[in-house]
Amino acid sequence: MDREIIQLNAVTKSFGAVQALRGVDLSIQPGQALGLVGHNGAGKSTLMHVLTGTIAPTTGSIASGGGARPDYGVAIAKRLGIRCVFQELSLCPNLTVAENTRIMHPRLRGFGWRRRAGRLITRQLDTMFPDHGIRSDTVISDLSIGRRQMVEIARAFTTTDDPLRLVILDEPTSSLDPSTSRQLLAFTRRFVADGGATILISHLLHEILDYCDRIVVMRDGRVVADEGTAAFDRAKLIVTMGGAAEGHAAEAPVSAATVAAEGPARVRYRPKGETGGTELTAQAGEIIGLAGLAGHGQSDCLVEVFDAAGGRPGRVSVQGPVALVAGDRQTDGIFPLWSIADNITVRSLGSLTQGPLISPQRADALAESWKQRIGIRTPDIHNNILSLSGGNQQKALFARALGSDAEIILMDDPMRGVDIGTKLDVYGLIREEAARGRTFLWYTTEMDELEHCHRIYIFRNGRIVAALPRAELTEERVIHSSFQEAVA
Amino acid sequence: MSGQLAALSRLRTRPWIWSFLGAALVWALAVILAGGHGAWSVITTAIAFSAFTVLVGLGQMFVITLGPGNIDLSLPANIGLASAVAMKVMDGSDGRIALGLLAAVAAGLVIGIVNYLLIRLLRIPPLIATLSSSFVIRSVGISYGRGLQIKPPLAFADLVVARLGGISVLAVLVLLLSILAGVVLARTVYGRSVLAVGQNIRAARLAGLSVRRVRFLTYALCGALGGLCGALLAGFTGGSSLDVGAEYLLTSIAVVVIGGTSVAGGMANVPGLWGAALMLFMIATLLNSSGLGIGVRDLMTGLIIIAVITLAGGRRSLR
Amino acid sequence: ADTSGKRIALSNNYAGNSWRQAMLQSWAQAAKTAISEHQLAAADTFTTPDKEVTTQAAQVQNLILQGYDAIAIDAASPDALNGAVKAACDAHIVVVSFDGIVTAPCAYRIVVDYKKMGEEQVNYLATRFPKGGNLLEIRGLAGTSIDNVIHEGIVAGVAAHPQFKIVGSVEGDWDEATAQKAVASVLSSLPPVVGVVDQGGDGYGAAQAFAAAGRPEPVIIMGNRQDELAWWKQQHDKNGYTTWSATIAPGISSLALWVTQQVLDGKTVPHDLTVPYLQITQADLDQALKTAPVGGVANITYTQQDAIKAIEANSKK
Amino acid sequence: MSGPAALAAEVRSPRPPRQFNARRLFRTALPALSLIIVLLAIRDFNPRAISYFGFNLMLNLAVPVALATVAQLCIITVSDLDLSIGNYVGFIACVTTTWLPTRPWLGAAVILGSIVVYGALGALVQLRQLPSIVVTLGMSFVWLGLALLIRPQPGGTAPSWLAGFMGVHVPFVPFPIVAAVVLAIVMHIVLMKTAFGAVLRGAGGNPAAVARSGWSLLRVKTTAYAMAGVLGSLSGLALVGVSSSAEANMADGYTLLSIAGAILGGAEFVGGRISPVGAVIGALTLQLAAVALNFFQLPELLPGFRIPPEWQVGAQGLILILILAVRALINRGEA
Ligand SMILES: Nc1ncnc2c1ncn2[C@@H]1O[C@H](COP(=O)(O)OP(=O)(O)OP(=O)(O)O)[C@@H](O)[C@H]1O
Ligand SMILES: Nc1ncnc2c1ncn2[C@@H]1O[C@H](COP(=O)(O)OP(=O)(O)OP(=O)(O)O)[C@@H](O)[C@H]1O
Ligand SMILES: [Mg+2]
Ligand SMILES: [Mg+2]
Repeated sequence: MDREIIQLNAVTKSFGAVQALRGVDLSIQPGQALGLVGHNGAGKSTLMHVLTGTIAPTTGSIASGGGARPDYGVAIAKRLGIRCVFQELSLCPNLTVAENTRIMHPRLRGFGWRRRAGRLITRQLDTMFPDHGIRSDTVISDLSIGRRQMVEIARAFTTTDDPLRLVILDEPTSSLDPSTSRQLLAFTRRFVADGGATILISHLLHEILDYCDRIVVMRDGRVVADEGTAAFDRAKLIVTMGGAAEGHAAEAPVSAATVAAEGPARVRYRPKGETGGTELTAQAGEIIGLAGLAGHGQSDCLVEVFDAAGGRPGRVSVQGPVALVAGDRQTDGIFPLWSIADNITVRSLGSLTQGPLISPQRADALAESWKQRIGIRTPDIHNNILSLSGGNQQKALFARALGSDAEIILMDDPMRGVDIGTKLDVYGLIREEAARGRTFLWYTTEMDELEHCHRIYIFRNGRIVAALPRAELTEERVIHSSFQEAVA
Repeated sequence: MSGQLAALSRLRTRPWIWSFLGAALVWALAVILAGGHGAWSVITTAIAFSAFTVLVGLGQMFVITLGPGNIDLSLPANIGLASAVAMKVMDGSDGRIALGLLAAVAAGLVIGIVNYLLIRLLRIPPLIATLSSSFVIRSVGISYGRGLQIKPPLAFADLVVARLGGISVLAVLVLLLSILAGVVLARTVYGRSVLAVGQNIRAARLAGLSVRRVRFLTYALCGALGGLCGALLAGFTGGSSLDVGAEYLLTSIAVVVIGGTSVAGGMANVPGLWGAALMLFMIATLLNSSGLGIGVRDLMTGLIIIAVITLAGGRRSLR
Repeated sequence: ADTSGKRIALSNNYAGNSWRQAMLQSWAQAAKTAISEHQLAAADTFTTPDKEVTTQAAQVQNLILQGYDAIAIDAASPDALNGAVKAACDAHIVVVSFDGIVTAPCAYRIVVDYKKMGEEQVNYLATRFPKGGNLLEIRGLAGTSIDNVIHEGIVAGVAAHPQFKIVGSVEGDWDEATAQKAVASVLSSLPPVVGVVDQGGDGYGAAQAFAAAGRPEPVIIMGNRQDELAWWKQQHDKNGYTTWSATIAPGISSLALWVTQQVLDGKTVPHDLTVPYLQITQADLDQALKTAPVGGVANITYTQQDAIKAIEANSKK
Repeated sequence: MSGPAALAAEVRSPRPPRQFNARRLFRTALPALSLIIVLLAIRDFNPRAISYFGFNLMLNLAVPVALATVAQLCIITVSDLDLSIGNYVGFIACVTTTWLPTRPWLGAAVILGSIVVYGALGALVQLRQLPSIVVTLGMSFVWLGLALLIRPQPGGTAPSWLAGFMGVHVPFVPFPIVAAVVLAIVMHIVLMKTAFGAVLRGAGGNPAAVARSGWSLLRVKTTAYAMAGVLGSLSGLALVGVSSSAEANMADGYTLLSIAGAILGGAEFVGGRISPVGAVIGALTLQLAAVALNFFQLPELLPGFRIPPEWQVGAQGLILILILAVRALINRGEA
């Protein structure tokens, strides 16, 4: 067996009162596809930051190639050939795809660097995502979040003169649609087969089970299991992760019959420029799924519905207050200077006032109760929102919407980065709230989640091409409608 | 992830302490230089003058908190015009003081609203919108006031310079106003919305806050405070003058940023305004009475500002 | 020569105070007379949006393009406009500067003897306080020539009367509010002062600062603003307060207009004309107050005859 | 692979990326559009101005402004702001007129030293994570104080080579236009085209990401500030070349003008979004807007009409607003 690429011994990391890592041993060999799972806030991202040298461990040591590395840091990690696609976007939004590639490679300079960088990244994108449709001279902020993620992933695999031995992918698939995810994972297999190593972090357990040789499970800052994939199945993984949620797992998704699809429509929506065609409608108590490939008009639909709330009915008519759960939390969701509590209560400020002033007690009570209900892992809701792990930030956004007075909840692929246990809890919560009369419009890229919906609208090229009742929902029909034109 | 988040978030709310410390230090130096004379009167004078700086600074602070690019450069012109409006309407008569104040605030309010409309309708950066409008306001001021210095009614002038136990009454009122502003920021829907918009305008909109109304109110508020300040300054300096606001272009921005308000928006700091205003006045006192040449004095002013901010340290990024 | 077809422009860099307003009014008054008497075809004014010297330089360059026959300038800087002034001269345009003068040799300058104005302030105080005492100096805008020359005059005056000592010096920027704040900032650290020497226009601000600090009013040399004069009179009526005022009359613009006309007329005019500054003594106070509009400045407007006389007086030297 | 993934190749990308580029291109063209509007207005008021001689006169003072604007742009690139550039230009002008003609070595050494100070400021801002606005605000007093120490009264002379350079007669194309075009191209290449410029802009857009890729933010900021120092020095030299003498506060207005020019040219305060060409055009536009005002008359409509003096300042503002309104209209029509 080869020598390890890098090895962590008894690494701990604490952020003030929070113990993010409590003594982790980990060693990574070439030719290995390692899967890393664990609940939100288990310490996965922190561990990856230690591996790439962007965070120094509080205690513990790092070794590589047999020798200890006391002064481990970004530069050494780079020399060792360790790359990372961080959970939060690490591209410069104001630069083009090619320029972002150059940021990573000091080698790309001198005359014609832009062309070389463009070729480098385009070739990598072509290899990994044959159908990416990304031009290397496009500015990152003009790309959808999915495409940005593709660029960042592809960039991590490009090489000039420095070595490339280990690529860490921290929830790379959370903003990718399923087919792109499959392309990525297939590529990582090839990369590993050629002698590289990968660490894949994902809350979609099937990805871990299907594509990794070895699985490390983390819980509360510790590694609680580290074995070959063969030793696990889905159920066992959930249990190992701390699977209190196991009980729900078997629970049946909603059945269409539980809701009386009657009464006036709360939401009516027709895409821009459509006169005939299918109209989206939603009544009180309904969970409506928006499906189709990423970027085909689902998010636009949600934003239009959001904007139409309180306005005159027209092409889009909305009756009742709305709240939105953002999927792209960095740009659409969080207020980075604020505490967790402030982030949760911002949508409900109007109803938390006593006289002209907001009551801090009532605000805290609201935040605290939702912290409990949705299980945000933090010692104190007055901590800064960025002290939360990615998944927990997402939960705070859920709490913001569900804790508000909104009758209509718009969800823009909101489960990105949420761990499996919480997901099941949130599904339950959504069902419960729907039963109380709330309406949900739910855009999701995960097939499984559509099972929780009463009715599904499929979007393609900004149009609604199909409406399926829950009973008629099958993966084939969704895929068929999503691709109809190409098939025809 | 740079660690020590909890400690940091405490530190981020603290920079105003440094401006007070700076003010105290400079004050001590000034008193030593004067051989121990006038220690108390330096403080009372500084407080009296700081009232105006803080008043304008409050408006500017709300605007700057709206996020990068938000700034009101029309304040000096606004103050000048408002001073003329106030004095003309008061017309030297004690009975018309309230009317004059109201007129000045209304003038400022209109200016703020026009600023917002320019920003909104022409979709231009606030910097350029308020710069352009300041030119227009200046012309309105000249043709309205003809550059004449109209005297305030006696009662008004007395009120503005009145002191109780050495402390300017006006400063106490402005202090109350700043406390109110602090409460508005922390505890009202409007104030929270300002902070939210300043951090992430898109997220604020999607969180259901009415971005447009918030921006509108903020520019209007800033204008109105400028108008109020213009009227008070006319009383304080003994007459209207179109130039009376000139120094507040830089000063209003300086007290906001030295006071610890984030120029990137989303975080405001009310006590810091007072600390910074006092500090700037103390620096002027120290250097004006030092007998040094103007060149050296300017040099020292700059170095002191940089020294204080360097000691105070800045905010560190979170992740 | 016939000047009835000539057009002149006034380049001005500020309009926001009473002095400048009076200056513009005097110009307009003289211009109206000149045009109605067919002495000139036009005398337009141009004001820049800021006080910047670079803006004014650009303005002068534009006026060249407009084809004026002459440009009268109240300049923001004596030297920094020289590039533009030289370009004007090269285009055979007559340039006459006043108040804020330019040093380019090709231009004409109508100046007040600022140095003397500074000296006379101290001389006056010497008559009031033969034993001397402490003085506070309020300076103008730092780095400008007028400020420097007046200051030099004051320094020379103090040298001639060594019983006086300047114990404090602040920048008033020729603005009342600024002067008030600057004086207030130093007052508490100052020993008693008997007099305030300044550059005109900031006397009232200084008086306000002394009053606010509860200190006895020293003899403050006044400018020609109505509020200064009114304060002076009020104090005089109350307790016999007496002082002296020295400034440049805004009406100098009208003199500049007529001098320009004379140059265009082909008369020989010396490049440097010195005119007396406007002084107001206790005896003139009531008369001066009568002519000064409320909130405005005491002023005189010159005629063509005055200009011819001034040219003759300066040619003899 | 079969099925969906394979099919995806044909149907993905509902919006071809090109469409975005067209909008972006239009946005980049906006500053130039404003400039054209102003030029047309000037031609209408005073056809004589649109000539070799006219451009020389109208624009030679725009050269130092444009230089100060691109200096400011270097700072804006890294998401900072410089409130001291105007006073710095004034300081350099004082140094130039005081020492360059008689003691060129001393003068050159002082200018070089000042550039080093500028770079050190960048380092300070980065090391202590200070708000650049406060630091440069302090520096504005420092530069002004130093300038007043060197040159307590206005005056001095420009070195003859400098005056000669700024007054050079290029055949056919007026010198200021040549200078502006060269400046725009050079800055465009340095900031937008070189590999190094990409890192600078990246540091403005997402400093953490740039640091994670192994770049030293300290070096980046120092470089950006030092570049601003170089360009600011050039601005001071150019200003002296045109005006042939100096005073301490002769360029105070450049601070605001440079920010306004950069923003008018399409730069954003934070996020490293800049346009060097736009900035140069923005500076020219601001300069020419003032010119347009001086020429403003409506001979056909109101013979002999002139803006009364008290409204001339306001007219300047209205002209700016007008230009921006036309821009907004066109922008809206297009969008
Ligand atoms: N900068 C920080 N300051 C304080 N606490 C932090 C910081 N970064 C992370 N933490 C805490 O450390 C713990 C581990 O966080 P980490 O981001 O590693 O979790 P994770 O396993 O990646 O979770 P997720 O699946 O949600 O991404 C969490 O409790 C988090 O709140
Ligand atoms: N519904 C809204 N509520 C609050 N703020 C909004 C809203 N829509 C847009 N904004 C904010 O107002 C600013 C201008 O928005 P935008 O350019 O979308 O104008 P608009 O509203 O579309 O204009 P129009 O009135 O022409 O439709 C942006 O900063 C945006 O975030
Ligand atoms: Mg994570
Ligand atoms: Mg809209």
